[in-house]
Amino acid sequence: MLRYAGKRAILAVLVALTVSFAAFLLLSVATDPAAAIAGEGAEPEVIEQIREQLGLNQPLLAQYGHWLSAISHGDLGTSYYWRQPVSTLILDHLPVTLTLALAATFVALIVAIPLGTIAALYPNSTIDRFALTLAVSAQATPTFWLALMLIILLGVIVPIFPISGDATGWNYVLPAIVLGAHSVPAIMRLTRVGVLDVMGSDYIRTARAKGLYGYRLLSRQVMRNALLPVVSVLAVQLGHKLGGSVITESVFAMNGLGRFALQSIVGGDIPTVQMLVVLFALTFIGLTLLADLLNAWLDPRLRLT
Amino acid sequence: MKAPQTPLLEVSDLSVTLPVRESKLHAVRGVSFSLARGEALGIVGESGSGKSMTSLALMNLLPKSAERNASVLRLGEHDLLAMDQIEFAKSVAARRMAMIFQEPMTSLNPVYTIGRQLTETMTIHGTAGPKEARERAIDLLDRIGVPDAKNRLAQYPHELSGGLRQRVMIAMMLMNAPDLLIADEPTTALDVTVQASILELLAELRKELGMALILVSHDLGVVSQSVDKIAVMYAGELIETGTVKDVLSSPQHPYTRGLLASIPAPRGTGERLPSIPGTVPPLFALPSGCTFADRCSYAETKCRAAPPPMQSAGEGHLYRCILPLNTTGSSVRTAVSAKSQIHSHDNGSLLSARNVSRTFTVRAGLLGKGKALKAVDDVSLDVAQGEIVALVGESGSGKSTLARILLGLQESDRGEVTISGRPILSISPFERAKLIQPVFQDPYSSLNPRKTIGQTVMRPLELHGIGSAQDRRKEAERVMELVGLPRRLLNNYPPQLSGGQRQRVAIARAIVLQPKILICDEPTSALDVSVQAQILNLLLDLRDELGLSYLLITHDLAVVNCIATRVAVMHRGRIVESGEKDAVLRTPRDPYTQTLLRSVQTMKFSANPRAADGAAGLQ
Amino acid sequence: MAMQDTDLTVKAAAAEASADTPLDAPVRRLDSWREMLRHPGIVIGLAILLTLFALAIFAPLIAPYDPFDQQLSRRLLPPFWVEGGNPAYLFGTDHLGRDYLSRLLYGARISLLIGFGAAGIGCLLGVTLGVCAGYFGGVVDRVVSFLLTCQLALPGLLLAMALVFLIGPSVTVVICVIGLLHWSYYLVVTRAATQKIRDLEYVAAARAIGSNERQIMISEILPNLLSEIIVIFSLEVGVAVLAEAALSFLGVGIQPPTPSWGLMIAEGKTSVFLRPWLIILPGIFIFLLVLAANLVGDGLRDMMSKKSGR
Amino acid sequence: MRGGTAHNRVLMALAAVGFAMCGWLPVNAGPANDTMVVAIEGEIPTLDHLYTTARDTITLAELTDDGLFYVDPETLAYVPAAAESYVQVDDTTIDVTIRTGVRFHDGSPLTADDVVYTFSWVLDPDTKTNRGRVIGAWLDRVERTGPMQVRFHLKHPYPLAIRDMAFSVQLRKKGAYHPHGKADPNAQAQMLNGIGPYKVVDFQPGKRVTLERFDGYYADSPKGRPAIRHIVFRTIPDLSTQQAELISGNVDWMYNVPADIASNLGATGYATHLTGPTLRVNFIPLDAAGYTGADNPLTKLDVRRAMIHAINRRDIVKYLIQGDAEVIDSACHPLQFGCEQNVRKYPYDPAEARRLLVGAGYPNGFEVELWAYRERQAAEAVAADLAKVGIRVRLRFVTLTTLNQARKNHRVPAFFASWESGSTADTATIAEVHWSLKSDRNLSKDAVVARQMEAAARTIDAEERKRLYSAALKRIADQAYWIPLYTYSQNYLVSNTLAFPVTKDGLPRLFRAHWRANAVKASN
Repeated sequence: MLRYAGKRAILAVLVALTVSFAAFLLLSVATDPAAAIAGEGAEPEVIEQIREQLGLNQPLLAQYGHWLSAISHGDLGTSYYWRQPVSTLILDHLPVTLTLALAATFVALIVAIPLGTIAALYPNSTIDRFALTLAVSAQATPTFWLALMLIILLGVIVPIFPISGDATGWNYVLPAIVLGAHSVPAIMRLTRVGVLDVMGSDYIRTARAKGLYGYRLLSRQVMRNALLPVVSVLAVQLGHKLGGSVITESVFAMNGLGRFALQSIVGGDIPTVQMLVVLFALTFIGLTLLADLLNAWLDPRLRLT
Repeated sequence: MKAPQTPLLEVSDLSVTLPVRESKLHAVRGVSFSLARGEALGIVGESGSGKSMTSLALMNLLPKSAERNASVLRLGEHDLLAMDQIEFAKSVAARRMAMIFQEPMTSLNPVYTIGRQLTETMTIHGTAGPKEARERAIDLLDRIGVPDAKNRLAQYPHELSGGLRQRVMIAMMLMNAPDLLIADEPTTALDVTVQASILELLAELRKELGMALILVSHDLGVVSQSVDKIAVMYAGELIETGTVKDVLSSPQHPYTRGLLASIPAPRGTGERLPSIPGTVPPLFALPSGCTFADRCSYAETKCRAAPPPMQSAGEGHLYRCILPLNTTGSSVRTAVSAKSQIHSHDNGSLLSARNVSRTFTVRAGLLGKGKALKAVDDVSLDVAQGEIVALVGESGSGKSTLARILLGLQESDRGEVTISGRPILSISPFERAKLIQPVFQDPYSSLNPRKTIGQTVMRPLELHGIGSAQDRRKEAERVMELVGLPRRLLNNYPPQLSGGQRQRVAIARAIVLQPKILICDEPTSALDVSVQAQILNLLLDLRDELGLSYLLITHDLAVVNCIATRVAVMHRGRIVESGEKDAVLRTPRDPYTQTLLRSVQTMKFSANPRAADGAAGLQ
Repeated sequence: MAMQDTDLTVKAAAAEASADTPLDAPVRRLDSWREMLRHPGIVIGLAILLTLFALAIFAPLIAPYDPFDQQLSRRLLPPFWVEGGNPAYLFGTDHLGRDYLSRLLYGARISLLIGFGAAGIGCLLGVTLGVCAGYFGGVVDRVVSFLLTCQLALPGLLLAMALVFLIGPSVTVVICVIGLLHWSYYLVVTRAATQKIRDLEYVAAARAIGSNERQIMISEILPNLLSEIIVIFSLEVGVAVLAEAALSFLGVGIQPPTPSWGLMIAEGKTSVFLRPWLIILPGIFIFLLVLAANLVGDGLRDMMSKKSGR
Repeated sequence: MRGGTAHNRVLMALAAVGFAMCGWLPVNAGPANDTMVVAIEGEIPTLDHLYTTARDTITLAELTDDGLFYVDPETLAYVPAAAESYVQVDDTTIDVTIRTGVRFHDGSPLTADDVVYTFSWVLDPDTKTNRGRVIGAWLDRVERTGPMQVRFHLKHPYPLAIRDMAFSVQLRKKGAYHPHGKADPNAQAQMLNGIGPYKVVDFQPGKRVTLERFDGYYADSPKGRPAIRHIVFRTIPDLSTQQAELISGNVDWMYNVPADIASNLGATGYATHLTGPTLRVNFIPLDAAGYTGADNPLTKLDVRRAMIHAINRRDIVKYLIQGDAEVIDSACHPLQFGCEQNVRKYPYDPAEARRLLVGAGYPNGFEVELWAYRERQAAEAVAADLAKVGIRVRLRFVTLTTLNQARKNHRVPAFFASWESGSTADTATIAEVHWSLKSDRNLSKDAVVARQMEAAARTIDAEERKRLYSAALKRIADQAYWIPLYTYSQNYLVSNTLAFPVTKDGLPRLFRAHWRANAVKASN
């Protein structure tokens, strides 16, 4: 188990390095941070001077080296758009995104898993059809459109929930529904297929031959197996939510990392964007790592490798 | 009938229908039998005969959509028909009647410990507390021959070998000491040597616990060893039933006779096996007459008019045929005899392997450490012109790796393979293809499902640029005829063909380039007995007509005994014994060969081979 | 299991993909049109898709106006069913007085182009990598799996936004960026399927008759991946359409005056309370297109898994 | 040390998650708790007005900061604010007496030292303030002449010195940018110590600024004492969400609302629609100098003229901008001093435009990028009009920051510009920043215009200035360096409980807002 975790961790580091390099390369080529830092109306000499100060006239690989070593010392740099240390900014925006992501995942789970399970237990029934229709519809609805519709319906016409901001728990209800709806299809299908597969498996036949049935069969023999793949996907989904709730956060005016990233992009604050890309990638890697260990804990077969 | 007591299990007029898309599959029809306490019944049949459905129907394990009907279905005092699922699960399942399955690898839940799965059988029924259940589990595992039983409880299924898993499975089902154990192909997935020990164990347990047993199998050998009564099923019907002795030594139904005759038995080299033409029909429509009529050479018009009734051929020996008792025995045609002589192997070795070794490095993950695995270890082997050399071994013995090396598809680490004296690796792929070709085991995966039969057979010619499109088509048709396939299948896709037909296509593809030698890797092990005989006969025919030589890789000693000329036994990557067939099979010297031979489930009450040869529909 | 040996996220992706595609049925076929036409989902999906295609192709003939023709004096007319609507402009006009119906019709061109274009690029990339990784295994597989892990770890939408923004938005850039960021499912599925097919006996048979690696990949393996690829393709069309809409909505995708549905929603959203149809109409079009693509994909998958006996 | 603070931040972040989940209740908008919520579209990255020109920050700075002088929104006259009085000693010397009793939000009194410190900081090119270059152009140095007296030494005569002091330089406490003895331009970005009528009590960058009425605000300020206790600036990037919040009572005030939405929503009765004039003009500078390519089409006079002819500005104003907006022909607001109206005019004439294009060698038109950061609809309408004569416009909507950056790198051939002139009715306030040869907003590189504009800004004689501006503006129009578009009217939507006096110069003075009498009563 320990070796397993160690191997995964080394791999995660490799991935992190590659991803950070990709982010650095992709976003460095197209921009000139020096001009941005110099501010409006700066003379070319000043820009050149800043460029020198920042080491921007060095070869790209050397720049990457400096960048990396700064990060490893905990120095994420200072945003010239926000005029604050990037680390502070990230920590400021993190709680909203984290809360939103967790809430959305929670919403997705409480809808998707029961629905997927029931759909699998009664294939081709009305509830199965309903679940599949829901999945297909949720998949086809643009996030921002759903957000606007929910604002109109539950924010204005029937004003139950607050529409924008992130001040209270209630503010998270609509965004969590919107963001959660995005994951419902995948998790539900996975649960459905998982339960369907497990129900048709030889060991469930064995369990039924032993006299297990109904809820006890489900809880004692089915769910753990059926939900194994869901764990991995949940990690992926949560990772994407942490990095991808740009639209939801924008429409609901929530001050999370997603909108922060969007603002930084359109603000041309590429160093901050680079840092965010790396951060999201690291979060993602960490989550999948976690999911892997969780999976290994749940599924003894994996512990051998 | 003088049943001493009321039977333990009584089944009358059992039928199972399964909806398949718009139509209905009549999987089991009108099956009746009974079983006394402590009695063992073997249900035998080929794939599609309905034998598994019958056992699942008894255990209430049919798919949800399936429909079960019967006039009587009774286990002891329980009327199974009157019980709903929950009641059955509470009071019958695993308490009175238990079942073990074919796949020990997948029949245990992989994420829970053995201990949990064993004790659960008792705790869910409340027949014992967790502690007692645990003790009982240890006792049972001990009894069943699982070493170190106590510590096994904390292990997970994947940590056990297949044989051990099957034992755990048996233990799990015996926790509540049921009256009846149904074993559905309990040994099919296991190696021969393990198979024997499991069957032995079942027999012992049955006697010890006074438990009745239903053993479902396609293998008459397996069944004949361990049961009192046999029921032969064909196309969803029970066509013959009786004591083992009655059914095996004087089979009455033409199908039973054919089945018995198709079992590969030792015979003169080159002699053809008797076989039943065709395959088991899927029954979407209820048959108007006898379901076997299409494959039966004794069929008459009235056979197709109405379902034949059960006839009695003695006490408790029933068969479903209109032919009078023992009529099929006398009017027998013998099998076609060998057409040609066996070529002597003086012409030197055609395919020759010298000291071939191959080691694999098994690596776990991107950063895992490598582990060496010797798949083939210093193997030398020769196949001479016209020979049929059998390479025998259990799974994991390295025989398939050796096959790939001999085909030139994989390089060996050491040693050399030569064809007609030339090193195989010096021969270009195109040239090599014209010398040596493979025939594989699985008729389902050996054909590209995206290509028509014609495309598959013509592909080698096309690739080699032989002839025009028209020429190639003609050649394909010729070869199809040679392997006994109708020309109309040329435009069909593999899924539309039966297993036997597919294997014929695979052979056609292999011989279309006119190679000198075929390497047949378990060519019949996925086929039913009756079809197996057809394919073995085809191989013999082709050898005679085309002068082919074969290297026959198999685990089935019966097949070896039937058609091989020489035998090599492989064990853990090495050839432990080789020589003339008779020498090896009759006087084995290597201990492994001896174990192997002992494990073979030979037919008890073997019928007179000549009489059996005269069975219906033999070619 | 080869899967667990290779990579952490590959597994997750595979699991997710397997919910969408029948990984375990690499050899099933989808050649029965008759059967397809009996599946309600496929029929509805295909009908919508074909209709949208027809609308896109014949937009110049169907559209009542030039979608770029600006009539400021007639701006923001409501659709005909709303009071004050002008029957000459069925769906009303937008903020610049352009005919909304015409823009929606031309928008179909953009969405279809981007959907199919991006899904095609992703397909090319993912299938090539997937087949190579699955077929050759070993180092190639490890490298490709590593690439996949990296790709999955990168925040897609964010990167797309940044790239489109930096390169400068245009239809081509949007297609390429979305395509380049959506190849993982193809890869995961084709890799797994290829790994299975690679070991099947007909591949060995093909090698035995003298086929080389390229011939085996193209003639033996690829045809058998076709069903899966079509399924993923149709699902990815939906994903790409949504991605474009999202980018355009955020203002870093298609730029005006090009009629893109996502952009139309973005433009209409300022007056969502006064003129809800401005966002509801393009929303419905996006919904229909993605729904159709998903229905077809789901339906095909459904048929395949039924055939594989699930 | 570093590790410690990082650790604390993580803890705080976690605590914030907890808070957010538990539902820690915020202040609501409205008279009930005396809090006015202002919705803004853009984010406020910094509180320090010296470092930004973003409009939302200017609106905010009116509340948090005072300069030495103030513009009376009714009369548009300059009146002393933190200054008590001033004396123009000669053309290049101004003496200012500082008002006593002015306090910073931290309680300390404003003295001459603070004023000198502030102006020195602004004048120092190393501090990179946004205002530094403009101020540095005319101001040489500031001298302390007494505890409450300072003397401004000008480089040359400058007519707008008082105006610049009113708008551009918010007073900072001495040492405000040297928190640890070291110069730090970011020192006031997060927590501002100003002298304005409101103090910042909470700032979440990009999200919200919470202001509280400053009780120590000097009583004789021309701004008067504010009526509302709390003002919250909330960034709501989505205009539709802003409207939703306004309708549901969580927002009291929003501006920059497109005219049709403002009037339509006002008509529903959910909110009050207010409109007022501004000094804002919109225009499109064209790359006549060839920055983006020596022989790009925009360097040709006929092309530029064709572009103005091609745009139906009258319709854009009438249908799109609405309100009090008017088409302009000269490169300034008609109300501004020196804004010559008798310049060459380019009426809407697509045929003429096409003819000119053919003459310039572009019978099939050409492709050009038009950058914009606001006024999407108008920019699109312009693009559509240009497309009709064959000029294929690629619109690039970006943020102001990005536009500034791109322009600095000479990647912008034309941009949709909008200038509000700091609410100053003098052509100088639009001329300097757009026509100086040093400004990257100047895409014409015209030395003659630059010289005339500069001379006008250094002259106090009104007639002479008029003459110089007239000449320059005529040349600009003749050369078609800009596409002059229209003046602009500001549309506000405010909650029905709020009274907000609309200003003449278009710069919102939020401290003048108060609750409607009946609203307060109703809520009590």
